[in-house]
Amino acid sequence: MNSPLKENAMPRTAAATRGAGPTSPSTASMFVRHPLFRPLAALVLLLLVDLLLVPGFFHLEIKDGHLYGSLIDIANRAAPLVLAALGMTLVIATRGIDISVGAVVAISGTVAAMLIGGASAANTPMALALCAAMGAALLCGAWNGLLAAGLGLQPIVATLILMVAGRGLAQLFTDGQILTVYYTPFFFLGSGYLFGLPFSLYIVGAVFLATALLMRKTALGLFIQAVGINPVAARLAGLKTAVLIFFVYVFCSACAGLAGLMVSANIKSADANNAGLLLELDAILAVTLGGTSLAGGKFSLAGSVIGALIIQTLTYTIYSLGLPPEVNMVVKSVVVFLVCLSQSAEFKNMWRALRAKTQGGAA
Amino acid sequence: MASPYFTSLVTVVLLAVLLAAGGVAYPGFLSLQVLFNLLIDNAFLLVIAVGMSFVILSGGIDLSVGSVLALTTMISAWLLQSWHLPPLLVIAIALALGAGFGAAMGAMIHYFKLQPFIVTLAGMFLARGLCYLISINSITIDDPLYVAMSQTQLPVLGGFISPGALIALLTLAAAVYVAHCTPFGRAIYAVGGSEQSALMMGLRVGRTKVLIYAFSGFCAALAGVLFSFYMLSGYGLHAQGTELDAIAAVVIGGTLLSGGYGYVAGSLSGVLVLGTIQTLIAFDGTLSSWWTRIVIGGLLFVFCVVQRLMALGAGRKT
Amino acid sequence: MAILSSAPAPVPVLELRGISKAFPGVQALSGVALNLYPGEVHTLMGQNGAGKSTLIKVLTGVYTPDQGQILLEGRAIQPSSTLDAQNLGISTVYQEVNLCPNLSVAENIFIGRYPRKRGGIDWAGMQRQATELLERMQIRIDVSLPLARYPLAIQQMVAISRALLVSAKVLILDEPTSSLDEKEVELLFNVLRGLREQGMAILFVTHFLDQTYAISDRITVMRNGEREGEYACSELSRLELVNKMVGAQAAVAPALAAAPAQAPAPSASSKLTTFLRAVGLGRKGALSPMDIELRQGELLGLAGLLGSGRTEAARLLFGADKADSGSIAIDGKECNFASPRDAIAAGIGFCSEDRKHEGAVLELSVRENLILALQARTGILRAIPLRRQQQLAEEYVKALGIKTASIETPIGTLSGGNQQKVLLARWMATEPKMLILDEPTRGIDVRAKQEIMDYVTALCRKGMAILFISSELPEVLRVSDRIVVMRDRKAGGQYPRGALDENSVLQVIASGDVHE
Amino acid sequence: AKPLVIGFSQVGAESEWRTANTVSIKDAAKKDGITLKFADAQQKQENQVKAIRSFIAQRVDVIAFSPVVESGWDTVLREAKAAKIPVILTDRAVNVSDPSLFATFIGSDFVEEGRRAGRWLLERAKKTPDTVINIVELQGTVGSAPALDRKKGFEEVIAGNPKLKVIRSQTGDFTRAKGKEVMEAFLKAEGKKINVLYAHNDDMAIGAIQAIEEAGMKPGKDIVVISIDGVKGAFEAMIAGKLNVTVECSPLLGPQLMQLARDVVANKPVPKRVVTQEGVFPAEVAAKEFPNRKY
Ligand SMILES: Nc1ncnc2c1ncn2[C@@H]1O[C@H](COP(=O)(O)OP(=O)(O)OP(=O)(O)O)[C@@H](O)[C@H]1O
Ligand SMILES: Nc1ncnc2c1ncn2[C@@H]1O[C@H](COP(=O)(O)OP(=O)(O)OP(=O)(O)O)[C@@H](O)[C@H]1O
Ligand SMILES: [Mg+2]
Ligand SMILES: [Mg+2]
Repeated sequence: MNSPLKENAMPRTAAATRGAGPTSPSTASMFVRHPLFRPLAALVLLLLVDLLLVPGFFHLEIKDGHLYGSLIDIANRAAPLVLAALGMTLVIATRGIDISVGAVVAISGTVAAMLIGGASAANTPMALALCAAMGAALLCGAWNGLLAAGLGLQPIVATLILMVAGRGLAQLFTDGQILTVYYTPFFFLGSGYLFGLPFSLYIVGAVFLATALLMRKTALGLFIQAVGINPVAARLAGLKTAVLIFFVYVFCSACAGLAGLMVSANIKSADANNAGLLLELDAILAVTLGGTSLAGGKFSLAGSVIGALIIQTLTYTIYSLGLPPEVNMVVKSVVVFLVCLSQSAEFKNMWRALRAKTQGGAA
Repeated sequence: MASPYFTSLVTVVLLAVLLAAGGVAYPGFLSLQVLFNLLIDNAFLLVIAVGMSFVILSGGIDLSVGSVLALTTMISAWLLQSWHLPPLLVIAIALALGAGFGAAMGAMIHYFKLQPFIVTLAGMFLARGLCYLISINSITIDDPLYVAMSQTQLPVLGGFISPGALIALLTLAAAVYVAHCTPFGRAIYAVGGSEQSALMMGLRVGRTKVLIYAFSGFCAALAGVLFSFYMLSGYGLHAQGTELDAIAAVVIGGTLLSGGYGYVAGSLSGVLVLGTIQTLIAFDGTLSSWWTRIVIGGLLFVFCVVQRLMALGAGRKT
Repeated sequence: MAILSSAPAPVPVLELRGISKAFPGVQALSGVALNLYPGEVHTLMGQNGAGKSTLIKVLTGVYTPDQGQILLEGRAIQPSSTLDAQNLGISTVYQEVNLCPNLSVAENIFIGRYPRKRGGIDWAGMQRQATELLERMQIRIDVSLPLARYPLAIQQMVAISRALLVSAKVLILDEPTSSLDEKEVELLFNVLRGLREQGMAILFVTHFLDQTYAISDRITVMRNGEREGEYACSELSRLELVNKMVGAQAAVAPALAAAPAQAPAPSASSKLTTFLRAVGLGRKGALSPMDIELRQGELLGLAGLLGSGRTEAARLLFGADKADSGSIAIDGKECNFASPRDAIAAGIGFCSEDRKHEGAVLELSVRENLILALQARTGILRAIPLRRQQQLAEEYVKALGIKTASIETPIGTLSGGNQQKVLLARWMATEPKMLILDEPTRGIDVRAKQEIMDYVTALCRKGMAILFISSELPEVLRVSDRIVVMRDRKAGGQYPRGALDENSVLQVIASGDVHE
Repeated sequence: AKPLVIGFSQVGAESEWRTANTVSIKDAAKKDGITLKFADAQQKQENQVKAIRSFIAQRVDVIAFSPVVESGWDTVLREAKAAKIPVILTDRAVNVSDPSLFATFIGSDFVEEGRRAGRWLLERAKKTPDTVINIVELQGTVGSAPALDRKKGFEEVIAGNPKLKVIRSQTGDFTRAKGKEVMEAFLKAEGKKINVLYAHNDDMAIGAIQAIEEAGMKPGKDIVVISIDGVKGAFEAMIAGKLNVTVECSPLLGPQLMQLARDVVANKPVPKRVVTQEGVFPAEVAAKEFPNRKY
């Protein structure tokens, strides 16, 4: 496909450098200029609000031999979102988008719950059930990848198909029922603790590290960026663009599948209709909040993790503040707007100019 | 390169095939009124898709449309029922608010260099949230004009269509004219082709982008007005997920999501394809809820793949 | 420093004073002054990265200068956007083609100033006018097709036509000729001369000395972001000009400035081993079946006019497009390329003519761009160690004289010529057995051009097979061991070195063979 | 005779309750030899309108549907009336200007369900007349009819006892995951102060029960849990002593619906409102009742 390339490099750099003279890079300014600074600052600010307004927010105690407190809750609940966001990051880096994430969450959770069954002993050995669930997720990814990379369908329609049909499949497996699981080892995945910390954190940490290493230690990161920025040039340089894009969708679905296991293990049941509902939107939001552009190219895995944490902290803050549910959405949108604005160099310049003007007027 | 022209053409051909298949399988499917019902029932979606196609042609995306629609129904109902304002004034206010909401998002996108996806996603939350601030209940509209608009049947060829469907078609016609015959329309294509180049060629990129989102907001509000004619109520839960339907319709209609290529008129065929799939399933009447989802997904799949393969083949021949 | 004996007009239309502009890590311009008078063609010269394009962008509102003043007809102006500059009467063609690939050719010329008819756009009138405009430059194409369908050279002409459309006071052309062949250049110059007669002030950037002397009245030389001086064209010899561009420290070989001469004796090409042989290679609508043979240690030149099918031939050889007839054999073994990967695996490299769309990955750094092809060949899993990457990048930056703040700078911020060098280095780094160079010297300054061609010839002598495409006939004639002349997307005759001179090539192009 | 054709537009399959409802209707139709045209609206009102229009186009004998929303049905019901097709509402009522637009409405009363939950709590509160009882509430989807009505009915009743206080109320979207997540936050914010949890459906209650257990408290004892619907999972929880009471909201409308449809077509008089038989099941009767549960 000979689609036109987006020339976004120029305006971005031009914008970033407009009016900025040569500056001596001190450590402080380098820190402030770091692309992760702004998302991190937003997260810290949110936590600060919690510190001031929610008594006991940072209170941690040991209960039943593990840490217990709001922060742990946030990390625990954010885990599936972080996973989904990690997968989504790579898809977005190749200029794609995957809106079937929520459906894959439902499918993998359902498959696992179905195989383990509703008895206190597992029908199928748990390892096998988990593998089958991940296998289903990988199949979903392969399907998406085939449509997007093989057939060249536009990513949003390619994944729309699974988004619509996937949940239906999951419901078909369960006959529309919520499957409750009573097999305790399965719960460990979603609400178990290891060395006092939620087990899900270890999973997320492992996936993050593995992905980051894969990007660093192999050429995958470079290739994904190249494909995202200029697919034509990438192909001419000898990259297997189709294979890369295929891989990225498989990876994203694998992450979603893992997230699905976590979600269903956490609520000890598989809810095909509601598990991971709208998770794709939150994942995309997390990726963008973390500073990765939806136009593809440069990406930041750490940024996406921070983005996911911002979203979950925000949700949790709304609950903790005791706001009436009618205002949830308004608060959420206002915070997203503010975080976005804080990330905009243009906004900062404008604000600075305005302040200079008012001060100049006063003087 | 598979040209969007072929893709659009292929969509129309496949739509005809889909309808013919329905006619063969289900008695009564190919009656005129069923076809008109497609228009009546999807009028609001068509209007939203028209606005969305402008946004997508310019290389952007607008996720807020469904919520803006809901907000419009809510504000209209509230102004009519609680404030007893005259209906025409209410409609004017609603349209102005929609356009203003879109313009504000467009301005944020352009002037602060924010990503359309994230800005309009926040806009989506905001509009939906504002609905609940007005009321979490649904508000019934009993204004005579609205009721008349809702129940009037304009006879056409032995069947009838609703005023809403007519308005939607007029909107489409106007939008096609704007897209293809006005400098603003062409600037949209230019921005979608290459924003950087458009800027270097001296086009008013900023103004264009703000106007595009304002237009999309306007269309969403207009769809909201049509929706309140259709449902005679304002409700915060109206039209959930409509943004995805609209995007799907636009893309199925042959417009490239990366911007610059496609036709506004394609949104009509896209909307009709989605509507036909739903009608087919309703006529079948034997599918359980999950099979409905699976079959919709399956039909979408078959449609998109055939469309893609045919477009590829056609592109190769030229 | 500047010696101005004859000022062409009393008041300059456009005057720049002390313009400075810095980018992170680079002082792109420092205190640059420039005077542009009505009715003159003023050439801006300087090495790659000297700051020419930046100066033009400051002048036309793309960048805001850190310091300095711009005066238009004596009044200070501060253009804040290109639109602003256009409204002020400054019309510009930028170095990288800035048009919309999805719009038709006609629209690209007229967008923003459509002819109107009854409230709408006068499509028919617009297409007619566009066709006429292009015909003035002897380009006959279907203006209703999207721009992306046409090769770069046509796009360049479209961009120029667009700039010519407005009745501006000042016309700025940043390397408009880099992808044009001689015929096109001559046509363009005729148009420019006409405009000069009408009193328009033209600012022109080029790396071609011949062109400079053919058209310009005065020359401003830039070096390292500073103005070296402003000279009347008649009073500056080629040698002086080159020396001023490169700087006094490097007393340059007069060869650089000299008109192209015949280079070293041809090797006995018949004894060389064949690396690649293509038989009946063709693609419907793009290239009629042709035979071509590349030998190790031999430089094969492809000559021809624009649109003669050279790029098509190169893309087929590289597997970038799929051939629908013919076969390719490498080292005698049949192999058909399904994608560039296969060609690369067979030891072929391809430097595309369209660096913005097919070469550079703009947001990635110089280092990453440079190692991309090598890494692709090594494979995903075996990442080249960072140290090795840096070493490679440093090496090539030095070897090719790439002007960049560091190897970690995004390639998009490099000057056009330097981007081109990085892309060349990308292929050199893969140490290919055969290299296809499609307009590799496009937008490269005289000195670098010489260096690059020397480098390429040296590689060739060491046993690499090279396919060289250039619209600069003299260059092709000078470096090629063998020349294939193409016309109408067909391969014409094949000629050994020395069998052709410029006139006879043109003759071949015109009639298909040399007539004694 | 030609078999009766009923067009039924279902809301969706968003919960177990809804699935049971669908199954009941389908089974009843099959048993009675009635042809059922079933259309799923995926929780969207506009899809229901589309489905009803297509039923009219297919000239079915009776149209039945569970409206997603109460308002907005005038136009399409008028079209049905013009086509002389009687309409039966199930499960939720509609708000129309002309009551002759539908023949009858069969279904539960959400407000009443809320009241029943409230009354159960009032009774229980009588045992400890002096202590203040702090209630947290998990609402259904914001703006949805069951959420609004169950909240309203509950509030109406507990207003009678000033010692009963709702200290937190947040939406759990009718899902287990959200119910758990929100309850976690409640527990951190209010801790031991919470005495009662009132959940608008069983799923949220089941999620919340897990959160309570993970916080080291005993659901059903430290915190009294009240919920609505009466699905199987709730009975299991009650048997395990983790849930105190569930107010039934029966989805098994199928047989009654078929009977009504036949009557309507035969022009027999039918009551305008048919309320389904529903009970309140405290934990004490759970074990006995459990084998009878169909959903
Ligand atoms: N947007 C930018 N960000 C950072 N550096 C830049 C940017 N644009 C240009 N530069 C730097 O400014 C210097 C001057 O570049 P410029 O493009 O003006 O050179 P030029 O004279 O036009 O060269 P060429 O002949 O190769 O086109 C170069 O070192 C380049 O890397
Ligand atoms: N002067 C011209 N008039 C009409 N069409 C032209 C002209 N020059 C080039 N073309 C177009 O050029 C295309 C072939 O370009 P191709 O890239 O194969 O040639 P090329 O020899 O590599 O030229 P270039 O040096 O411009 O890349 C054809 O589609 C043809 O329509
Ligand atoms: Mg330049
Ligand atoms: Mg070429």
